[in-house]
This record gives sequence, C-alpha cells and structure tokens, in this order.
Amino acid sequence: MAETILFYALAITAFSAAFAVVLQKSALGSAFALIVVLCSLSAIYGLLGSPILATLQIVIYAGAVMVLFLFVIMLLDVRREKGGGGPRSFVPLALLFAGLLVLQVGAVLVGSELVPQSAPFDGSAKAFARRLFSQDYVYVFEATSVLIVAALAGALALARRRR
Amino acid sequence: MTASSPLPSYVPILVLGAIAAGFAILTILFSHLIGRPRSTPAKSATYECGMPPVGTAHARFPVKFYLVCVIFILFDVDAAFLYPWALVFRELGIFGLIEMALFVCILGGGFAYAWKTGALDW
Amino acid sequence: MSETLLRHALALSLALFAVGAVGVLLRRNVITVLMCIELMLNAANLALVAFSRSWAAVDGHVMALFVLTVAASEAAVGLAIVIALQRARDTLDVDAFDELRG
Amino acid sequence: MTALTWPQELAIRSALALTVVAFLLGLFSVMTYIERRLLAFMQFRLGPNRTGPLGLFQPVADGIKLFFKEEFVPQAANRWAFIAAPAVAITTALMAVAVIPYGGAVTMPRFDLLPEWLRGRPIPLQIAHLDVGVLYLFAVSTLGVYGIVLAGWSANNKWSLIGALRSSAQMFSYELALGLSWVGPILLAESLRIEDIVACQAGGIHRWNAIIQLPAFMIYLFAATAEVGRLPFDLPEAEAELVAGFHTEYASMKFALLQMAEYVNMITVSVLATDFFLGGWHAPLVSLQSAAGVNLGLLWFGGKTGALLFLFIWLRGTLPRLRYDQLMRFGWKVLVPAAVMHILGTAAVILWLTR
Repeated sequence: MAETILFYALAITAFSAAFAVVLQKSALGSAFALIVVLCSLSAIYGLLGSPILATLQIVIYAGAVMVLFLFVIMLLDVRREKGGGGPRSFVPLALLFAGLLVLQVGAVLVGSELVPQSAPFDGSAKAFARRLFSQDYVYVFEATSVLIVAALAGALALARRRR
Repeated sequence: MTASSPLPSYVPILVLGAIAAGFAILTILFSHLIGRPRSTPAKSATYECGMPPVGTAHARFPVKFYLVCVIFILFDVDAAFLYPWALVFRELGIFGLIEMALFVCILGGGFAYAWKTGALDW
Repeated sequence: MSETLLRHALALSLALFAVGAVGVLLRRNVITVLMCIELMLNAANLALVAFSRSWAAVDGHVMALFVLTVAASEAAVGLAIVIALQRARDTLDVDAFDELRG
Repeated sequence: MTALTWPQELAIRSALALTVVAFLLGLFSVMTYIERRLLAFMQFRLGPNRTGPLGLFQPVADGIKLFFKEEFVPQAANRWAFIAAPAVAITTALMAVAVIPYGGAVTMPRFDLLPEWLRGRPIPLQIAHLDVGVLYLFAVSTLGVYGIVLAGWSANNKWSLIGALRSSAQMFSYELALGLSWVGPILLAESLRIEDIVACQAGGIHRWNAIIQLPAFMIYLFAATAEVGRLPFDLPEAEAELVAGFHTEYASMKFALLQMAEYVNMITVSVLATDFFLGGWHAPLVSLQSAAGVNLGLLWFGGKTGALLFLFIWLRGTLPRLRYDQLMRFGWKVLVPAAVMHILGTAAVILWLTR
C-alpha cells in the first residue's frame, strides 16, 4: 500500500519535472528539472527491486553527466541565449508527431506480455553482477570500454582549442 | 538480518532524508525570521575587495574544467563496473580477472592519450 | 509490485519518452535538446527495468547499465561538439548548425 | 525474541536517525572548539578561552551569534539558488551517514519505562542495512558537488565562481580515487555492505585492512583529505587567494550550514576510514574487546574515529597548502592509476592464494 502511494508520488514528480525540462526558458532550469527526474527515477528503480541500478543511476547520471551539463552551461554562459521554443508553426506538427509516437509505442506496451508476479525475483547486487559478468555479455562489456575510450578521445579532440 | 526485517531497506533512508531536509529548511527559515535585514546598495553589491564590482561573474571560464569533468565521467563508469565485479570475481576466477584487466587496459589507453595531450596538466 | 503498478511504470516510461521527443523537436537550444535526449534514454531505461521485474530476470538491469554507459559517452561527446560549435558560430541555436562544414 | 512489526521497526530506525543527526551536529559544534584550541596550542597561542570555563561555551556563543546575524542575499545573486545551496550541501552531507554502522549493536536496557518489545533487544547501530551500501555512499558523495556548484554560481561573484569551479574539479578528481580505494576491502569481503566489510576484519589487528590493504588505506587518506577540502588540499577555500572560495557571499545561518556540511563530511570520512580500514569496533587484540563483561566496541570505534579527526587537525597545523596544478597532478597522475593497479593486484593475489 505504502509502496503504491510512493510509486505514484514519484511518478507524478518525474512526469511534471520532465515537463519542466522541456518548458523551462533557461538551460540551467532545465538541468535542475532533469536532476529531479533522474532522482525520482532512481527511487522508482529501487521500488522495482533494483537497488544497484538505483545507485548507479545516481552515480553516473546525477553525479557525473549532469555535472558536465552544468559545467557546460556555466562555461558557455547560456543565460545570454534568447532561444526559447521553436517557431509557432512547428508546435502542432511536433505535438502530432508525439501523439503518433504515444499511440504506437503505447500499442506495443499495452499489448506486451507481462508475466504474473509468481516467479521469485532476485534483484540483489550479487545476482546483477553474476549476470553482468557472465559469458553472454563479455563482448558487450569489452565493447563498452572501447566506446568509452572513443568518447574520451573524441571529446578531448573536439573541446581543445585549435592552434 | 535484513531478510527478516519487516521494513524495506530503503525506508530508513527516506526518513533520514526527510530529517536532513527538514533540518536545513527549518534552520534557514528560522534565521530568516529572527535576522534583521537592513540592506543598503553598497552592502548588497557583489563583494570584490571593496571595489565597485566590474562586469558579471558569469563570464566564460577555462575549458580545462570541462576536460577534467569528461575524464571523470569516463572513469566513473569504470568504477560503476568495478564495484559489481568486485562482488563476484572469486566465482569468475581467472576468466573474470582477464576480462577486467582487458577492460582496464583499454581504458588505460584512453587515459594515456589524455595524459599525452596534456588534459591532465594545469 | 502488482501487475497494475508495472503497467503504470510502463505508461510513465512512455509519457517521459513522448515529453522528451517533443522537447527535441521544439527546443532550439542545443544543450536543452541534449537534455531531452537524456530524458528519452531514461524513459527507455525505465521500460527495461520494469520488464526485467516482470520477467523475473536481471538482464533488463544489465542492459540498463549499458544504456547508462552509452548516455555518459553521448553526453561527453555531444557537449564537446556544442563547445566546438559555439566557438565557431557564437550561438547555441540548432538551426545555425545546418552545414556540415565547420 | 519475537519479530518486530513494521511500525516498531520504523520507530527504531527513525529514533536512530534522529540520534545520529543530533549527535553529528553536536560533534560539529564541539569540533569547531577543539580544532581552534588545538590549532592554537600548535601555534603557541591560547585560542578561544573567554566564554565559560576554558572557553567551552564558545560554540554556543558562535551559534547564537550566527542565528541573529543579518540575513543577506546579494543583489546580483540568483535568489532561490543562493538560498537552496546550503540546504543542498547539508542534506547531502547528512544523507551519507545512513548506511554507516557505528559500532556493533547496543542492547536496550530492561527499564520498565520502555515498551515490552524494546526491553533487552539488541539494536544494530546503523540506520539502513542497504544491499548496496558502499555504492550508495559513492552516489551520495558525488551529489555533494551540487551544493558547491550551486553556491558558487548563484552568488554571481567572481571569487565564489572560481572557488566553486576549483572545488568541484578537485572533489570529483579525488572522489574517483576515494571510490576506487574502497574496492580493495570489497574484494576481500565480497560484499557491498559496510557491516560485512567490518565483520571481515574481526579477530585482531593483523586482519585490519589498514595492514593488509595498506596502499588502499594510504590512497583513501590522501583522497579523503582532499575530498573534504582540508589542508594541505584546501584549495577551494584558500583564504589568501580566493577570499574563502564558494562561500564568500554567505552570512548568517546559511554560512553556518555550509560550514556544518564541511565538518559533517570530515566526520563521515573519519568514520568511514574506521569502518573500512581500521576494523570498525573490533579491538586490535581479541582479548581487549571486552572488559569486565562489558563490550568495549563503541569505545574502540570512538577512539579510532577521534584519532583520525585529530590527524586532520594536526595536518592543518603542520602542512603548507599545495598549488592547484600540483593538486590535480597528484590526484590524476598518481592516485587514480595507483588505485586501479592496486585493485587488479589485490584481485590477482587473492585468486592466487585461493587457487
């Protein structure tokens, strides 16, 4: 019961904060709204039985990625930008597209098969780690490191001042 | 011992969070109520060693800070993989060690690149 | 976690994804657009976690961690591009960046 | 002993959380006094000695003064962010203590005043038994950056902004080394629960991680000192260069909250060092664990933490400040590679020994 109330409270928070991300005029406001979304999603992961993902979400997203966003917003002094929403003529088109998207993905999700909750679920850190480092994910895991290095090299090369 | 606990393990954290946030808000509110705001233009100006402030503080700052933050993110991800690995490395045995060593070596390559290009020098 | 709650978690994921998509389409500021993309990635993650719970398998969580990694890399490179472009054009409006030549 | 129902469990946890918060805040005010006195003695001064006997009421006087100070928001500041920053800083600092065990369990006395279910029940001194305790700590400590960035940016002051940038860059550089130094103890305990890591070190000083994981302990000490911005790594504040860094514009209780957050962080890292590396509440020799039938766990725990806190003050009294480039170079080029190498080495040794 308490779990249900908590879930809906978090869901409403996440959803309204997501709206704020899109509607905020200043990039900094968007960033803080996004942090709220990330934290409530992390709590929802906890409710869904994955404490490790809940914490990793905070470590990687709220702790690192959003700090990077804040840094860039401060670095470029985005407050000077006037760019708000797009031209008015775009709005109906975008909403139409979003509506179609909701319909389509919604159809898939509603039609999706949810297994009844009889099966025991072990979302503990150990179970997670066992699966992550099993043979099935070896290549993905190693590819991740290549991805990270590529991103690092790319970011360094792009951001350094050309001389 | 938590397996037998009737309370989900995250609930005390919520309680603590509420206590901490409540304490912070109450303190700020309380001091706001009893403090005596007597503001003058000179007092509420930005502090710049007593000189009249020049320009805004929101000027651009060195890209260096961005670079170090990028390197931090990528090694943060590394840590995010190391923690779960540390939990099960005994079961994985030598296979797991080689898997992680390879991962770290590839990241080390990126680190060496960052080192060589001077992103770590200030 | 009842089945209704899982369904509603999926609905939330869908809603977040749609909001993110609208943001990507409507906003002109590159940084905000990137943030909306992060929102969409998070929505996908929520769906992965919910399905993982429903199927009683951790695989969804593992994939969600990989998505997190990808999101971190994407943010690093995306923001580096923003910095480079800002230097070249002195603006953050997406429409200013419609040429491939830097 | 009967199992607890959830309201009883919740009551215990909430009481524990309140106690810990109150204790930390009390310790904070005592620490300000002790630090000033000790520093003064190291510099052949007296320090605060006028308010009450030996100046013991100095923290109280300071607190009252700060409460009645003028509430003040600079005109150029971003008002709400400026007010929110201290709250964010202290909240994240206090959240970190949730998963830390503070010295075994305390058995409730059999007073008649206590309700039936509480009498004689051992209560573990830990607010939340989280499956991913260490990771939670890492997460909360990364959130600590927000308070600083927010404070520095919102004040719209050049000193504050530079201080905040330096401070945050320093924090996440050293956070990495801090987080990586915990992996060694995790490898030994094979658990992310801090109580398991402490339990792993039971049975004498030769099992403490400070001995068998000495490099990790050294890395932790360096990283923790830098993480909480203490000398010789107090670049964020650097009074002489930066006019106190990110809290230049703060006054009154908001300043006090920022200061409190720093001290709470310092206490937290000391407690963590005790739990991770110094065997928590276990005595160096098994025979010293209890005296006259009383378990001395809490005493050992407090003693180790106190020694570490003294170390922080001692360092401040002794060492000069590093330059910023030296600081960043040390963090990235020495600590982080050393931590990663140490993790792989530890894992290899463990596998070889248990082959």
